Amino acid sequence: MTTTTSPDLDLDAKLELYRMQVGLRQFEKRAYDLFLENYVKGTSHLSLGQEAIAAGFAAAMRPDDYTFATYRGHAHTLARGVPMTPVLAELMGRTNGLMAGKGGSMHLTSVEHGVMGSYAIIGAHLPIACGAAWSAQYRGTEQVAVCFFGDGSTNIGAFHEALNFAAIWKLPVVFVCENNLWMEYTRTTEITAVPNPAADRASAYGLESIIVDGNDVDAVYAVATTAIERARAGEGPSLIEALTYRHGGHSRADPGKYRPDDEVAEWLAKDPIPMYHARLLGEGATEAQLVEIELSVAAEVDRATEEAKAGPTPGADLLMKDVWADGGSAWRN
Amino acid sequence: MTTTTSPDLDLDAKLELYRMQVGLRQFEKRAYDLFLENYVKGTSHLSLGQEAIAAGFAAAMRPDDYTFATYRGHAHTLARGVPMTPVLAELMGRTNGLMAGKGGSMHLTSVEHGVMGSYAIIGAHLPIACGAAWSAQYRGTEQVAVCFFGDGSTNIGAFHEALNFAAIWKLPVVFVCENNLWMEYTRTTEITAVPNPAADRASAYGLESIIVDGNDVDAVYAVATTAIERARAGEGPSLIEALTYRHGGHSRADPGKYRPDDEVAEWLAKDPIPMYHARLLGEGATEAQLVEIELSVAAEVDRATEEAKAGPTPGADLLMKDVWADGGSAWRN
Amino acid sequence: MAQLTFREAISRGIAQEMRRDETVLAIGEDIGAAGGVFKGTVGLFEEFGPVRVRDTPISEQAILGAAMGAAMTGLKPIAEIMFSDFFAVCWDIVVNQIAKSRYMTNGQMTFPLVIRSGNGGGLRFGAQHSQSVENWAMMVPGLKVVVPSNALDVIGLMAAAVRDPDPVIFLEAKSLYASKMDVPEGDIVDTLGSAKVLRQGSDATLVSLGAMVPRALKAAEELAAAGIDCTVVDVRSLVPLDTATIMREVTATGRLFTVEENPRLCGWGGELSSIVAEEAFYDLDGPIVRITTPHIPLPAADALEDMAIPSVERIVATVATSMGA
Amino acid sequence: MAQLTFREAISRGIAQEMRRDETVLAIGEDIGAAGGVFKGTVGLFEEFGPVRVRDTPISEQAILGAAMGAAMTGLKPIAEIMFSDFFAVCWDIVVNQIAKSRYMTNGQMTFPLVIRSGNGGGLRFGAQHSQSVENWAMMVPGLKVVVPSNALDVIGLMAAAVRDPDPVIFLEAKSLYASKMDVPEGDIVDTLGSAKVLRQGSDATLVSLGAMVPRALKAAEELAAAGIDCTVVDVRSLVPLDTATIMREVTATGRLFTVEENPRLCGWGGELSSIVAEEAFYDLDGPIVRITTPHIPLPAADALEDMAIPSVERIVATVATSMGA
Ligand SMILES: Cc1ncc(C[n+]2csc(CCOP(=O)(O)OP(=O)(O)O)c2C)c(N)n1
Ligand SMILES: Cc1ncc(C[n+]2csc(CCOP(=O)(O)OP(=O)(O)O)c2C)c(N)n1
Ligand SMILES: [Mg+2]
Ligand SMILES: [Mg+2]
Repeated sequence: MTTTTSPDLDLDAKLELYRMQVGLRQFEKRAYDLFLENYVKGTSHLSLGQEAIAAGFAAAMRPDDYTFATYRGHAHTLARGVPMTPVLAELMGRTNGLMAGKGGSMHLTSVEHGVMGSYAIIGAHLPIACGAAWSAQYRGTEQVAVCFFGDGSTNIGAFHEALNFAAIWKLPVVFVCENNLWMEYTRTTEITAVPNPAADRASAYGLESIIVDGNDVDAVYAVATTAIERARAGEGPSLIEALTYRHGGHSRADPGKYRPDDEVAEWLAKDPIPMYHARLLGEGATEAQLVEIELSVAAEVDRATEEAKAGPTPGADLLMKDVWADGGSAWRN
Repeated sequence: MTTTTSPDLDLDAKLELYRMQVGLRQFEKRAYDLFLENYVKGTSHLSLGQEAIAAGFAAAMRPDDYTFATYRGHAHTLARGVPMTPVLAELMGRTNGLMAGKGGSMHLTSVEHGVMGSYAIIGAHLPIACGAAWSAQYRGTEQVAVCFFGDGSTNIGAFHEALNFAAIWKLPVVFVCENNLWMEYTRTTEITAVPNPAADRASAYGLESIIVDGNDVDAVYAVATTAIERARAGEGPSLIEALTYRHGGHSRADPGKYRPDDEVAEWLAKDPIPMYHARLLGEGATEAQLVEIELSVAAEVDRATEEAKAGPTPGADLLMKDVWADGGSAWRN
Repeated sequence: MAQLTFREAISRGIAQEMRRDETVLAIGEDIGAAGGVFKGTVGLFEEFGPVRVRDTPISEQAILGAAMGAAMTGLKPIAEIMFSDFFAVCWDIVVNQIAKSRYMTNGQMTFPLVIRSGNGGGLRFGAQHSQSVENWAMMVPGLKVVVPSNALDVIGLMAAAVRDPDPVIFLEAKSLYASKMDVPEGDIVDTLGSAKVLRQGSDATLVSLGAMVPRALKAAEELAAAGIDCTVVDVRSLVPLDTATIMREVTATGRLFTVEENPRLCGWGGELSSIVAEEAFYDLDGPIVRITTPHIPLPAADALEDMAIPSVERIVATVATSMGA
Repeated sequence: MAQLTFREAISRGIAQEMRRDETVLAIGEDIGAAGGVFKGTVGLFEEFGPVRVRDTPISEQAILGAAMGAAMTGLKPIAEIMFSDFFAVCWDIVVNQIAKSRYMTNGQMTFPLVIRSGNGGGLRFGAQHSQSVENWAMMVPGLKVVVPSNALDVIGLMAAAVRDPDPVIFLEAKSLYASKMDVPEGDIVDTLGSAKVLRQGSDATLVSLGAMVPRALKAAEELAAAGIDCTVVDVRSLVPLDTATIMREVTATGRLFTVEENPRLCGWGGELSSIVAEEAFYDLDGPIVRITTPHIPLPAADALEDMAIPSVERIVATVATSMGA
């Protein structure tokens, strides 16, 4: 594992990182409950257990940087500052949803917050992130694109094309592999030729091999800061493998029973949130401060739930809207 | 460069390797002339300068092994024993062509000789070669698939998918990158993140990095033998990068002017055929023997040219034939 | 007779063929111990083991390339592309390689393979997991295209597809996976290229496919109540296309309505319409009307998705209006 | 006025837009110093330099992904896919990402990009380098599709495509690259979605596209000599589709013939046929006839390829027979 220097964060900043992780955790739990209650109709892929990665990266990004996420993108969307209500409402298919219900859980997008889309076809968004980075490079804006994907996604062709492309054009893009050990129901090492699906491929693109404890938000923040600053300085892309685990199943009501009990137990013991809770207490935070955060987040989730539920169901006007930039969908005169 | 032990070939076998290379050379020159004379109508991509790779591999293969080639596939097809006449006739679009004119220069195929197709979309045949290797593995036949492709082709997604796939299933397939330094008109190192486009990627698939002098047929034969035997023994795939150079342009009448004169001169000096000619003289062959080979090949090329030219032009019966296994093309009743 | 779901029929159909023929193998993502994300391969791993039922990486080009290479060398692979939308990441292998190689090699190669895939909407999965791609496949010379509408047809057409020496794209309507019907015991083998007439009427002919078949049938019932008597045809196979049956039924009523899940432009219904407009023009009593998903990406929200895909109500309303009722 | 080839018109059209707008960039394989394999970008590298005219690796998904990501963040890329057959290796980026993302994001994103590609047969390149894929593109909601038939239209439609805020697939008929015509100096800007009537007749309407346009025109001349007076329409843009012009011309003659290079099934002509058969049924005087490449992969041999793609003779014969002449 790449050693990381303790990042330069004061307690307030760390409390923010805690708040963010707790927010993601509670949001995802609520999303799960709402799925069971049939409010969330389609599919959804939760980041329970993986919150430290989304939080650590988002904290290291500039407001105008770009996030590219997958179908497992609730956490990355929220971490960039998108409020909970439109995200929950999107999962429920309401007009107050982030995309008025037209995208759904797998396609969360908020251009205003730099969330340049969540992509549901494995691999596709890696080249697209290259494009945003190329644009930033051409426009000279020093924006950086951060692109998240899973361990299983390292075996698809687009991964390879994007990594090479980013390397040769020295694009300001940071590729982040969230290695949670599993693709859907298959263990990634069983179908991957190397033990570390991202890090062991870095040299194929002239890049450094970087592995980070994805359950340690401070470590993630440190590695993110380095890679993002490198990109911003015009030194090109990075590929980071963050080790983590999803607490639940792959999607929807999948109980994830294919995973050995001891593996699940081992990783539950490494839950990023209690871990950080303990660390913060050690670094001078009080239990009361942390409880206050948890409670205020809980209130936010409750409020968002009510607001989302109150959103109207979309009507026919939305159906034919915005295929084209003129706002319509006409393909003929 | 990987050191190769001098292969266990006697002079007769080496004379055969010489004959093969001279055959490929003279064939390609004739194909070029016939293109200029407008006998060859479509495009064609010659292997002039790259003959040692095709010859060395073919000599190391068992008759029932599989070859997968690219649009630059004349040499690989001929090297497996396909006669010159049907290949030339195919280039000319005649019914005595290898595929009766339906495939053309870029798709030479002779299942009878283990030439399982020439593929004209970059990357596609790497996964297909995996399939043939998987089939051999399942059927227990100890056949090996050898798959040739260019340096520029290492940046496409299918390359990555195939290499990983072959590695995890331990497939009997040998991937051979013919690194002739150029894609069409662009130098491959300019658009590739690593100096050796294949060898520097081997570790990403848990494979050994292997580079061979692709203009030295003995070296090629040695490395081919090792990799093929390894595959046959069930020890999985290999990825070999063979350094070489195309003497002419990319295709058709391309004069290849984008290449620096001194680079061309340097590589012409490393022409595999005069080099081998000199070596054989040193190893006891006589000039007369070598001249005899050259002349008999020339006669073969002349004969093939005449036979190919004599072939009839295909008619309407062929047009609608063999879309389906029933021999026809009906999509409705 | 046993009640079988559409999804159970998939694995029963595959198992039937794997028992019969050792060269039939199944590959795909999570199809092994997990039984497939749609549970379409449950039990196969247990019965046939990890060599014949094999999990793959997320490498769709490798999956289909492997199937192609295996087919040309004597095996009969059944490959799964989890959602038919993902054909887009391996389209080259399908359209440029598998579909063309027999023709290009002047018949030297044969590709007895099946590519199955979950197709279509109704599950609120959004634009990248809900497409009906039957027209993508139909458009490509060299591919056979089969789209069953019920469990019995799934088994029989799967058997026919596996036994067919040509590449078959086998599209499983995701919204039908849970549908059930009684299916007889024993081997079932159907024929490719045969449409089925599910209902005979005198006023108009509704031609439908896959998930649209039950809707067309339901619509026909409602239309009958309104005095419009419809024939309903289940196309079942787009290539080969049973134009004989379809033309017979269209000319019998003089009116053709297609009911298509694919988006509007260049759908199979457009093709059918053009065949009828060319060959049966003088037998038509009125316009040919296509009922399709509009030419838009599919929205995720349930309310929107339900408006997009042809519903029983829309079929009824369109037919009734067009028939002047 | 200067004589310009179709291929020269490509680079002139691109240069015109690059001069006007700094956010217009061009990328693709060998498009830089080499000027493109079809010489469609000659001079651009010299004029605009390596930052705005950039060579890429053989990574079509990266090329189009880059174009998409750049378009959503303020640039207007023109990406080249060398041969349109290669769309199959990057089809996901085209159909699932570029085409759908505006809709999925409820209009948050806009994709002002152009993907140009050499399309169609006639060069004896065989089945993997000769396809006409206009119907692949037309089929996908969210893509505009432009197919010019002459140098003047190339410039004007390229300008219109670059200025259009939506993704445009710009298909360049390879067999027309060498064709020449007089083109005026100065900026030329055309309109997407406008068909052109190239010849006015009274007996039948031939609707054609791209490389088929000159053939349809030639056929119309020959037919006129045989007493059949044809209107010839150049569709120019499949999406948006100028149905107003086409319907007007079809109803005027009462007969529609399509002349299509794409293989038979689910071509643009099938779509057009279905529109006419639905909306102008009572104005038709006879069957709608499609003249297409048969539903086969394209053969390489010149003799075979010439039989496959609609020729002037085939157009003349088909129209004459169908018109009872
Ligand atoms: C091209 C493609 N193939 C398959 C899928 C189906 N699929 C969705 S998520 C997933 C597993 C991805 O695993 P990983 O990359 O590890 O991400 P994780 O879900 O673990 O975050 C698969 C196979 C897809 N969406 N796209
Ligand atoms: C997917 C795809 N993209 C682009 C091309 C066009 N093309 C044909 S050959 C070639 C260059 C290939 O270079 P390399 O792999 O080095 O092989 P070489 O021609 O040097 O043998 C290119 C770009 C293609 N055939 N397929
Ligand atoms: Mg994972
Ligand atoms: Mg090369």
